Amino acid sequence: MDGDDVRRPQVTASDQSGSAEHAPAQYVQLIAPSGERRRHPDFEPFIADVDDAQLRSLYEDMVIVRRIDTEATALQRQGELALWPPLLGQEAAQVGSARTLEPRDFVFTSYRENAVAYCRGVPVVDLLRVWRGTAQSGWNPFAFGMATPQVIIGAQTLHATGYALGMQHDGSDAVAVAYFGDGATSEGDVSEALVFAASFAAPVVFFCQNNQWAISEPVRVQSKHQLVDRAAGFGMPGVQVDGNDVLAVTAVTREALDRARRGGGPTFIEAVTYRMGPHTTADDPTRYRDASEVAHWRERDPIARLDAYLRSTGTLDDAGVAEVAQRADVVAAELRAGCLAMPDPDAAALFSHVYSEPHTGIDRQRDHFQRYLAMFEGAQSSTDSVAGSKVSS
Amino acid sequence: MDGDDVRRPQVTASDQSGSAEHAPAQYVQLIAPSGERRRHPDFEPFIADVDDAQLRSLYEDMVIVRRIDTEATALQRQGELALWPPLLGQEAAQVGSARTLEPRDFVFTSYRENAVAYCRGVPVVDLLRVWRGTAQSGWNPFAFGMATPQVIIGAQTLHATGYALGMQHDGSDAVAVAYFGDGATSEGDVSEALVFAASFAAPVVFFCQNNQWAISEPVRVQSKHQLVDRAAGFGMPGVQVDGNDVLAVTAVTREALDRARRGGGPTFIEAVTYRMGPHTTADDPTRYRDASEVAHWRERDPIARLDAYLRSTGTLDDAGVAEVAQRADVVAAELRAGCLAMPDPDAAALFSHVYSEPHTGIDRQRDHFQRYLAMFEGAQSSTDSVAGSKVSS
Amino acid sequence: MTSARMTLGGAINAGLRKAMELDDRVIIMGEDVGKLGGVYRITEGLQDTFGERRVMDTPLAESAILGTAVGLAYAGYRPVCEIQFDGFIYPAFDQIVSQVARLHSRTAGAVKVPITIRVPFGGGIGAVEHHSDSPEAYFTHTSGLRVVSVSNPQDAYTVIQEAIASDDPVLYFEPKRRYHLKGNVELEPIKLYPAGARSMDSARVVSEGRDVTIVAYGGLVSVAAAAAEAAKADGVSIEVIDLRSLSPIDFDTVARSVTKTGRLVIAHEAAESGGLGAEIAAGITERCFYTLQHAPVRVTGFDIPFPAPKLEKHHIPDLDRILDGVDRALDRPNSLSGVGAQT
Amino acid sequence: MTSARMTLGGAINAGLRKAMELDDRVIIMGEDVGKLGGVYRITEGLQDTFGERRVMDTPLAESAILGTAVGLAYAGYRPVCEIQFDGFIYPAFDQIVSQVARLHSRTAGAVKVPITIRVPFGGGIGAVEHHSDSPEAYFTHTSGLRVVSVSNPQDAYTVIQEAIASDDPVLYFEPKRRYHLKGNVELEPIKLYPAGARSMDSARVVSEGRDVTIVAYGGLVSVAAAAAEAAKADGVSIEVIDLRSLSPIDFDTVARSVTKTGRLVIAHEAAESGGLGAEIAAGITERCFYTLQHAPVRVTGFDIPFPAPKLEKHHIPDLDRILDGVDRALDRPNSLSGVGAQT
Ligand SMILES: Cc1ncc(C[n+]2csc(CCOP(=O)(O)OP(=O)(O)O)c2C)c(N)n1
Ligand SMILES: Cc1ncc(C[n+]2csc(CCOP(=O)(O)OP(=O)(O)O)c2C)c(N)n1
Ligand SMILES: [Mg+2]
Ligand SMILES: [Mg+2]
Repeated sequence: MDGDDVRRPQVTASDQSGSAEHAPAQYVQLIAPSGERRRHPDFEPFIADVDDAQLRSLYEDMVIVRRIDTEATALQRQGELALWPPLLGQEAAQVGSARTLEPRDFVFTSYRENAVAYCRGVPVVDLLRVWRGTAQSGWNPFAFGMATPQVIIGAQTLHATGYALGMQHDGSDAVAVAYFGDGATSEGDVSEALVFAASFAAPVVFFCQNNQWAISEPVRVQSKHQLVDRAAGFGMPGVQVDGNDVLAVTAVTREALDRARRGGGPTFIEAVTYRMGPHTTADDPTRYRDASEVAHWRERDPIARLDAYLRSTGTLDDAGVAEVAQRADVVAAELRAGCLAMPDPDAAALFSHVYSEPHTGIDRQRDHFQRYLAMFEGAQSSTDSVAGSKVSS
Repeated sequence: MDGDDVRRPQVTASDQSGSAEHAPAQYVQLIAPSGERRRHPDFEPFIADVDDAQLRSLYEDMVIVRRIDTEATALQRQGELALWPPLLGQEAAQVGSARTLEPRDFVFTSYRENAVAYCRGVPVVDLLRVWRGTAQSGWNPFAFGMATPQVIIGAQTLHATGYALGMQHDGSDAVAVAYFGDGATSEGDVSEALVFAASFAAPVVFFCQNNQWAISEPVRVQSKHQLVDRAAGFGMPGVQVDGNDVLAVTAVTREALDRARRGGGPTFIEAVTYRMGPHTTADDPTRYRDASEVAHWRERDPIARLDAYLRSTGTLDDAGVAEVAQRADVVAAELRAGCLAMPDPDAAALFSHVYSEPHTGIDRQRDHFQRYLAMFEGAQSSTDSVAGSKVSS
Repeated sequence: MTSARMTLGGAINAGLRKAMELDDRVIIMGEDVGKLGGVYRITEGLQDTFGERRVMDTPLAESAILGTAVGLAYAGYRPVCEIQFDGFIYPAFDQIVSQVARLHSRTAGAVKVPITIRVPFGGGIGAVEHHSDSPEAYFTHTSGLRVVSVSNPQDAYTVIQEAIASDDPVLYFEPKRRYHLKGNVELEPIKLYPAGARSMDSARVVSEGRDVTIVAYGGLVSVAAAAAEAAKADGVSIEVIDLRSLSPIDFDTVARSVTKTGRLVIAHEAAESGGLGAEIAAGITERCFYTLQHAPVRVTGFDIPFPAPKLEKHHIPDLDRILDGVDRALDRPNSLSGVGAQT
Repeated sequence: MTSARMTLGGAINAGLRKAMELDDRVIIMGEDVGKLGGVYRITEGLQDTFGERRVMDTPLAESAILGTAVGLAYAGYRPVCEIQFDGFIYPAFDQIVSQVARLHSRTAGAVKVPITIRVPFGGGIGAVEHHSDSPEAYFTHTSGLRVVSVSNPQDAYTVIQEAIASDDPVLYFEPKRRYHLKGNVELEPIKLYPAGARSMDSARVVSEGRDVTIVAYGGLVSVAAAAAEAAKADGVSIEVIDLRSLSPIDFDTVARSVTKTGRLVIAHEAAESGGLGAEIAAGITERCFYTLQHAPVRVTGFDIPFPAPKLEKHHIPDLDRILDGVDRALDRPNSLSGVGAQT
């Protein structure tokens, strides 16, 4: 019923052409929007161990990351953050995939994967640093097995592929995971990453969140075809999953990780989901999309469906929901407090890490800048017009 | 029989993976290496009008372009050209496709498509200009509906796509054709061209000559999969053709052109062929490939097979072969004479076309350079040591 | 001759509209330029007027935007490509440097490349990484390109039209933090080469002065003008020049000024090393060696990747840093007083 | 301490081999670098010794070569990427400028990026388009990168090892027309920072002189040296400096020389506008304003795309053009004698 109704990318005339036949990729859904459990013979084994307690824990994470998202959006509205890219609607895709990873795996994401970072153990305040503008990275990538957000669309897919080559060279069974959007699939870098990964059978999972939009452009601008079809063309397995179904996302990610660990090479996952909010807090999506579309997807909300399923199995009730909400509020409070307490960076930081070894050019500019700053010390009492005007600029 | 034996790219384990099924693209062959005619229900209609006279004319072009190639290689060995990129073995792919085009179509190629240029009507001497080093382009693109050779691998596929968009805007039924190699398929630009072409249903044909090698790298370095499979992933029809079968190449190109003219959008053609010679005259292929491989392909020679077929239909005999060879010798002689007579460019050309409108920076440098050159006029009689030494540098 | 008060961003929009009205071969392409009208709304309303064919929302791939623009140029079009932010021009670098810049030269003039590349550039808006770059020097070092920047609504309106009408490829750098700067714009038709001198070819003397010349462009022109204002109180007379054309540089105008003042300060946000300031300093030293009273002074961004938003105020030259540079040029007490020339 | 006579290309090969022997985290990647040993055979024999894992023939995609190198750096490797020719580095520009150069800074030092990018560069070999570029100034303007070039076998051998051992990303420009230049190479182990001064950080005084300083790098060093030789007959004493480090520039060494000579000529093949010569001229004018007797003179390629092979002899500075530049610096009769400074 409504499970089949999840919006998938349009298929156009070019599909029907006789000379380019190809079987449609499979679409994996294990919990329908109604909360009803579906069976999928290929993927059932991968979630055989996922019991209701685990699902409840996934539910909790999804609620918390949504709460973080709401709080961060509020902080932005209140002027405490310069910008924020909401993940509203993509909680299942991010939590479902990230929670399947091992600590030794390494994740390379774009800017919207705050739930992934949360699942990797990144302290919530660290999520805000770049958006508050105090740093270009919120955390040390090696502390959490996760690179900090990549702004250049698609660039991180190559980094993930290279990291995977490193794991392969090391003889490790660790896997690299690249998160990217539907828009990113058009960038040359992403195609090149698929080429390299396939060529070297690199242990990397390409996790594409097709949230239907790249700022104001619907996915059909990028592709008339289903994005998952790219996979076969580049010589790797591809799977399309209901990205709002945390259980299905868990299953397909595990399958892909499993293949990569066993030396079976890369996998392309298309998680079909929806960006319920604006592109960022600077965006006004009413300019380019209909309320009806948003309403359509609201009925497929990833949290609501897990709520329904867990209630149907007796794992969750109103009291449980309230309890989780309360925990989420605690996290949100921590986030807010941390945000407001975040110190501004020191001007000295400007020159600190441009190079890792001494650099005469940097040394000279640092020295000149310090002399410049020194001019303003005690400027109040100075009669020098230049120094005296610093306040006015 | 041996038709099936034409080497196709290897298919690896990732194909067998359950989660990325896709039907193999079709492989079109109409004349087997033995010269035997094969029927292909889908493509027969596209060559219904190709009679033996036309095939003989294709044969003649193929012989001539090979003769040009041999002569140019000889000119390079004799020091008359700096470099030459032989097309030996790829005559059917190039002649078969280029001869199907209309004058109003526009072709964007790489550096190896000298046969395409010949078929577009480019005077043979013009083929040599860039290789002799007298110019960066051998001809005016608009005179022949063909851009001059592109050295940056893959870049021209975007130009073709953009040109096709222009034709679409114009309401013209002209088509753009991009020629590129197997190696080029790895470049981001080529994937981006496929994305744009599919997104806008641009009237462009992507003609990939998979000649098995990118300098020293076999095609399996680029892709474990068949290159034609890329097409479906990007949302366009793809067809794999025996690139050494001029009739089959004609058929698939016509089908693709036909689709494009009717508004059906882009097509990806993989012409499976072989680079029988070195990458360029500077290359020594014995360093990286076995003689047995070359021998294998020599049995699939595009001219030999057409020769066999035409003899089997009584269209060609020894006298005919000799006659064509003689015509080819005439072209070769013209090529050689034109090469030797080619004037060196004038130093003034340095500044002529950097901009199309006046430019103060260029004007100044041109002026200074002319003053500099003027110093050497009558230098012999000059006692100025600087000017006097010009001969020694 | 009508005139109107508009913002710098609005003036670009008006100029684009005018160019599209006058020549139906002008087409706009880029990410989010159509329905949304661009993230800065610079193309707002144009798709409504001119349709999806002429204002094209493209897939997300900058190399393809420029590469297909080259093909469109072959087909006789005049594409205006928007690069959404400065930091996203690099994926298109190959197509710009190896194709856009060279095609006319490569084909001995057979193929014209009237492509305009619009690039919002520079910092000052507190943006995350890759949204505040000043990449102009990469392009001014690239033969075959023209590079311009604008600092006020009038030039924005005029120069965008001139750039589009030019048969050469033009990089048009928009100081994004001045999009809201308001000014009066004369809406007269542009004078096209060779009919008259184009604004895009020449530097503009913003304010005359006797003691020091400040050369700036884009977002720093108004800071330089403010510096000139502030210095007056101090008895220092500054001539401010808005470069407008970054390549080629209008050395005549700058040299004329320096011949008068004998002192030169160059300000830009881009890194000092290899920035436009180096070329201006070198070129003016060549032309004015005997009139220069002090080495040209560069007041620029540091040789660091553009820093985090909370630090950008230190990185971008402001009024005080420019005035300190003026003091250096004038051999007045300044931040480097007493520092040996060679450190 | 052994020494051996080898070509510049052979010395790079030997240096690569040494680096791979000493550190198994060093891996080589690029197009045709493995089985073929590179189109210039610079990596010849390395795949035989170190295997396909450490000497990787990659698919044909420069952005991916650099992008995967970044990932390998995350994984603790020290990738040495070969860009087959100068003109093919532009597709990798985004990864170099936005990732390689910024990752250390972005992550406040958490991620080291010890990537070496080998680039055969420059003209003089009669090659077709895109095979003779001199793109170094794009990278010297990019904060976060180190840029070096070598002119002789000894430096080639030493500096490639230093570059690989450096924890910073290094662009290593190889003057391809000097690959066959022979010289003696001391094969002593390199001194690593901080143990001793690296060759890659400092300019080298090739020959001492009193009257003029010529600064060159890469393929033009031997031309500058020949000019110094030729000028002797004329009674002119030239000090030749091989820059080696293009970023940062060893201004101390250059300034020391110019303080002595008072005259500076800078030679490079890249276009004049925005080339390295502009930075050197500006930087030296800042440091030596009062000792300079003449404006720094630039002898460079023209502001044109690299021309067709039959024209390159005019474009690339040769002995005569450099000597003409020397005459300009010395205020002796020269090609611009009588030309007003401001034209
Ligand atoms: C190379 C590059 N080009 C353009 C942009 C501007 N930009 C930021 S986000 C975005 C859309 C990305 O869409 P998608 O990949 O679907 O990710 P989503 O935002 O939906 O998560 C664009 C065009 C960029 N950041 N990088
Ligand atoms: C962007 C770029 N990278 C590298 C090269 C160097 N190069 C020239 S030809 C070639 C191989 C091309 O192989 P393919 O696309 O299969 O074409 P073929 O030579 O077989 O016709 C390479 C790597 C180039 N010209 N451009
Ligand atoms: Mg999206
Ligand atoms: Mg090939």
